[in-house]
Amino acid sequence: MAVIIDEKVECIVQGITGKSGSLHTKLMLNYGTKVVAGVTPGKSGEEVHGLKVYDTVEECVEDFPNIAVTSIWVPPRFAKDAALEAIEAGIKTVIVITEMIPIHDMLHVRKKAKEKGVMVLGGNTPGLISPGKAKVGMLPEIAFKPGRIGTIARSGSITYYLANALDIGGYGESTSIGIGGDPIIGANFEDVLKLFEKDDGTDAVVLAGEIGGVYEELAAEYIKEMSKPVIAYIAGRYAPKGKRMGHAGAIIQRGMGTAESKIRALRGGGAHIAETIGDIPRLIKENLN
Amino acid sequence: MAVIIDEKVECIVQGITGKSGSLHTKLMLNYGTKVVAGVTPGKSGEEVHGLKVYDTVEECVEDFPNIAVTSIWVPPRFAKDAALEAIEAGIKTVIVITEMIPIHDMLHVRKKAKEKGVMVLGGNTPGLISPGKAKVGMLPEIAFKPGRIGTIARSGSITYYLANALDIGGYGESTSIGIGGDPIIGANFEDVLKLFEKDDGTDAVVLAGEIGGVYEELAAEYIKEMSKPVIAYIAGRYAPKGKRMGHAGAIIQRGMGTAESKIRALRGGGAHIAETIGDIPRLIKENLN
Amino acid sequence: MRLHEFEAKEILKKYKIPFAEGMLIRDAKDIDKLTQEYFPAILKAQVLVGGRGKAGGILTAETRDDAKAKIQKLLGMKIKGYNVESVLVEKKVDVEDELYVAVTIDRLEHRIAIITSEMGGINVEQIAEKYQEKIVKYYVDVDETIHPYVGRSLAKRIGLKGKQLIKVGGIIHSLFKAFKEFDGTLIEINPLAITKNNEVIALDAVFNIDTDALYRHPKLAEMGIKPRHEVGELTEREKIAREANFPYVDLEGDIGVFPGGAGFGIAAVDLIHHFGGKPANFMDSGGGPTVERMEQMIGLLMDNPKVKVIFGARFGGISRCDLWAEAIISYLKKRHADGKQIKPMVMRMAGNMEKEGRELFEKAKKDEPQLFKVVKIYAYNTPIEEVIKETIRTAERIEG
Amino acid sequence: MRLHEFEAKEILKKYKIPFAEGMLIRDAKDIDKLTQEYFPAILKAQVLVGGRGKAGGILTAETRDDAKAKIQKLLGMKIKGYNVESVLVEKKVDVEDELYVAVTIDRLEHRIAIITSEMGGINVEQIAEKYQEKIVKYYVDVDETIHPYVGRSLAKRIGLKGKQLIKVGGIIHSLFKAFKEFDGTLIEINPLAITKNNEVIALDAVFNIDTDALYRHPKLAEMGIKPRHEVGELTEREKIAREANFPYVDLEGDIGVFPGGAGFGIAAVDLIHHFGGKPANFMDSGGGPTVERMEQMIGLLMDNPKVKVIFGARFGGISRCDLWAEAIISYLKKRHADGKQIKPMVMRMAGNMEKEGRELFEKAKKDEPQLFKVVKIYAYNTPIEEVIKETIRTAERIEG
Repeated sequence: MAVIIDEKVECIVQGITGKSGSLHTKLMLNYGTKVVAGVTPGKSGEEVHGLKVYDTVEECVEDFPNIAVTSIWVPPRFAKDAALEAIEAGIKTVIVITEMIPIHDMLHVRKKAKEKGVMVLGGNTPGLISPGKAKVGMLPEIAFKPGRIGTIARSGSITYYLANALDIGGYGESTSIGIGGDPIIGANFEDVLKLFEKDDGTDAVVLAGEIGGVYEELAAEYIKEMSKPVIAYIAGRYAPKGKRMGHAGAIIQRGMGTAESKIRALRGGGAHIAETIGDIPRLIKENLN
Repeated sequence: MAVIIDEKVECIVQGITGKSGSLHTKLMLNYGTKVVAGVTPGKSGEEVHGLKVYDTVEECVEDFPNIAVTSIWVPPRFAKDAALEAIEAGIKTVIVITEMIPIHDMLHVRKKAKEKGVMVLGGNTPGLISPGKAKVGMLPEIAFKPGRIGTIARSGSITYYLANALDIGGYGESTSIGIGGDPIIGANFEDVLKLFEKDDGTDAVVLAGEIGGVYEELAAEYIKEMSKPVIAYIAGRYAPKGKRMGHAGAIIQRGMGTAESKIRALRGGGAHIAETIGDIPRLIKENLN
Repeated sequence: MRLHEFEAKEILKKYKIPFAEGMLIRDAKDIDKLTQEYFPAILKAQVLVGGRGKAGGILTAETRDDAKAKIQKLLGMKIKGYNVESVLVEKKVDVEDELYVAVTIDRLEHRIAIITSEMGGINVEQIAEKYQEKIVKYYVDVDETIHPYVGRSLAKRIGLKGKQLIKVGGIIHSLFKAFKEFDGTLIEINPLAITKNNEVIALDAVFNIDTDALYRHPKLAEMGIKPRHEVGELTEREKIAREANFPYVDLEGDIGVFPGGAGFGIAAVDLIHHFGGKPANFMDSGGGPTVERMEQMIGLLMDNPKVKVIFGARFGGISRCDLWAEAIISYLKKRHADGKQIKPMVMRMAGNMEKEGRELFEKAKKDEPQLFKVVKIYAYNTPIEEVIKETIRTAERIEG
Repeated sequence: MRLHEFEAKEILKKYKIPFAEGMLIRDAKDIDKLTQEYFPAILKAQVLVGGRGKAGGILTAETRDDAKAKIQKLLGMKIKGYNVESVLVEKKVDVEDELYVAVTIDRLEHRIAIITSEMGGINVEQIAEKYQEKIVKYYVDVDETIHPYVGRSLAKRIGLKGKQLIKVGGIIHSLFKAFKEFDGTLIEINPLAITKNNEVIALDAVFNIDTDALYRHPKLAEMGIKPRHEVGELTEREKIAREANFPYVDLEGDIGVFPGGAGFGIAAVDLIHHFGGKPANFMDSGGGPTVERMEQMIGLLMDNPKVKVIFGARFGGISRCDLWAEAIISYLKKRHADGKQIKPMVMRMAGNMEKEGRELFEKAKKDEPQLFKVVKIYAYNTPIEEVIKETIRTAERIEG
């Protein structure tokens, strides 16, 4: 089993005619992902790796009513429009690969997604992979092996090193999910933890956070309710301090956002804290029945 | 009985320190309306006809939690804000006396009112009166006599002449309501017809429309369902034709908006059509059991 | 209020709507500024009314000399009562296909409606009636916005693909933005042409703006766009009323109508017809008019040679009887002082501040009875129908 | 990114936020332009960081001569690492009361938050912690707007009445508008002063704007506001990186860190510490960097005299291994050609386009073995921890 994506789930690529969109469509197809079409407004009539290119997501969905996942590879200034278009067209999972999307845009996408019950991963996510089945995004396949550990990370590169460490430790993944490294993202840790908690192909979950923001702190409450063990790693213990967002930031965040605050909250929620990524397999072994 | 307003309903006046607001507050108080306070932002501390002036509607509602009706007497550019403030503060009937409010503003107010279940009368309404009990707005009292006819009109002056004609014919009103003469108004005929249909102090309803817009045509469907007789008068049979709103107007309105279209629709809905305002009492007599 | 085509285009250019290259000519002398590269060209009379094409207001010129003669002819024309005061000269475009795009307010839905059709052109209304499926409507709440994908989706639904879909989608998105930002009541691009070279060009542009919202669009005033527009079709009296900012329409009859609000103004016209009279005008004082404005209103009727008698009515609501009385008295005094004839007035006054108004009249009558020789002011107890009938009888007694 | 106080005020003046009369002085010579009527005045060092008051960056001058000396002193100062390059001179205001108003994004709520307090000033954070009831928050969705009454309601909730309520309400409404229109991440007016004459004046103004949204605010570029701001605190290398548009922070150690994305960049710094090493920097290539940018990144480390060894890692995702290899090879060739020393590099490469990258390295090693004498490139089968440990050992072997 796996969450969100497997070899039967139909996907499209928005921005398929771009350099990255085109390259990774090929890599996704090679991996086994069921990419059925692509979208680039103004480029209908073209073909990319044998896939038909549409002007609008709407037309795509008319021709392939089972599309469940889209990934977005367009430049930052078009990302909001692309995501809203996909949500409006009824696609239920939207993977926003694009990074450096304006914050106000992403807040808008997030609101619309919540209203329509759509899961948005990203912006600035590497995507997700269910090893041996399918991947959406640009994750390097080499590290990911089929297995029974779910992983969730904010950073793309950390997602890869997590898988790498699990591989060394003899584990593999049910699904590895990047929720995105931008300041404002769609789904947060909790949304994805819920999927793994329900998935009978997942025995334990690894959560990798980093300094800044409050998503890790927010996840802690839900971890308390989970039946499966959660191993958490926080990057940035030695990071230079970022600048404060005036008094307003302090008034709103109330001390959250540091590595210490995140580790304290996650530990309080019952997560097992890994000092390094390499330490994760040991903690899995100790905490899996 | 009466609808919306009687001698026990608590009201406020927004724009109470203005010339019209102040004058008509006095007339309302004299008539018996339970005006409990007034609002003019920036003028707290003042008093008008013995009433306390507040900066915000919110404070008013804190001090007088039973306020059910407000009337708005502010200049057009402040009307949207005043109406939204009243709606947000939880007042359930908002009488917008102000005329010439920008159309986009009024659409906005109307949407918010629908969302919050608030009845908005106007813009450009003379208000409403339950003769012998209370009035909100600037209707001249002389014509209005207690009775069992409900009246609804778009135009203020027609409201007065309706009452005048009913008086001559030996009738009086349960309540006379102006829904407003501006192109976009809050409640339409149907919303008010429903109140009269339910009101056991009302035996028949007089509806006075005029050329332009589609509110009369929209009312026809509901009139079919009503148990009480409806007498309808449409002003503008001899009016010079207004200018067309491009092709778009024609495409959207599909022939509605003329005196003929309105009379045809209302007659089709079962309303009795009066040729002149003076003819209305005869039609009431013929159609009241 | 409607903008001229050239004004609409000036605004919409800032929203990147593609138009043909053009030049506005107000004076026949300016024709010499046209270079040969403008031709063949379309010459379009600038008037604030639709259907000018069918009325001969749109001509084609193959050469500059041809254009000269035709522009001169257009500048002397009247179209549906409008003087042609300027002509827009635009390079001719080879049209392959005509689309239709409009943004307006749907008063049934109380929402902004974007209307598009693959079959634009002058017959779009007939098409809309015959082939409803050719009209694509999209509704937006006034406090919401649309994103570019909505434009593309609408472009797709009227059969466009590829580059044209992108361009028309962008145009729809931009028009919506302009509509919101300028308090539009109508923007209509008809036709939105697809040229033989696959370019997209907006050939005509109608832009109507909510007059009541003009105060928040100083840019329009900077462009010289004031609520002065429909002057072209107005009679002298209508122009005076517009200057003074109250609605006034000349009609064919001999009874001057000086009512209160717009509603009863319309009803009064109906009633005069109903009882066999002929109203000379429609007029609306607006809510709470000043004494000065009401004096202007009466003056307009008194000075109209067609008017034999003036019917007046004030049912005081927000407009107070006392101020109404003050205006009439003041006007009559001035007219008398000017040595002008006072025409008969048959009036009725009731409502708010009626007592105060009546006192003013009584005092004035006592002081200057000569002003009131042919002026009657009834009260609440005389039905308005009786007042109108008496007005009509008075008119009939006066020789034309 | 943060705007200077004087820039924030320049923008916010267009939104009718009331500020004290002021003048910006960049050069000590300009002091003579100050007329006597400016005094007594407040002299404020313009630096892109909070807390300048406590750091001595805000002075009061009673006279022009007094001001001269003090401005000269300020222009030579450094505040928290920032050079003071200009001083804002503002007429002194007699403050009766200090309020606080801010608009920001609440990342817990994912909404815009308007924060107000009746107790503004430098201790507002402590007050917020101690007296939570003194902080009034109001949330708005990013696709919604607020109407003026919301400003008045918030003004009321922080205890204002009458004229002050109107003024502060208007300020709140305007700040929200500015925040939305300029893609703000923070606007903070602290204090918003009530003067002894009952005037309302915004004494300070902080305005942070989303750098990723700068492209849609050409007005800022016109004002000279580019993503060039925090230069004051940057080291030479940090300045170079900012020019080249990638994140870079100098640290205290001797191991140059050339990672992939920001996430592993942070983790790599942690790991080096964890295994007893000392990183010389933090760096982030961003997604899909160009070959040119990666060459600049390596160069920055090679040229840093503190750096003994470079740790490199590429786990190819959107950033491709082949381009990474190309960048390293190209850089090494150039450095060698320039006769500069190649410092040891311990690197690992895995992921997308790894095969292609490895082929590039093998060919280069065969063609120019001298470039790779102290350069090691491990593959997927060597754990990253081992690579880091070897890096640390390499550093230890090199004499400081």
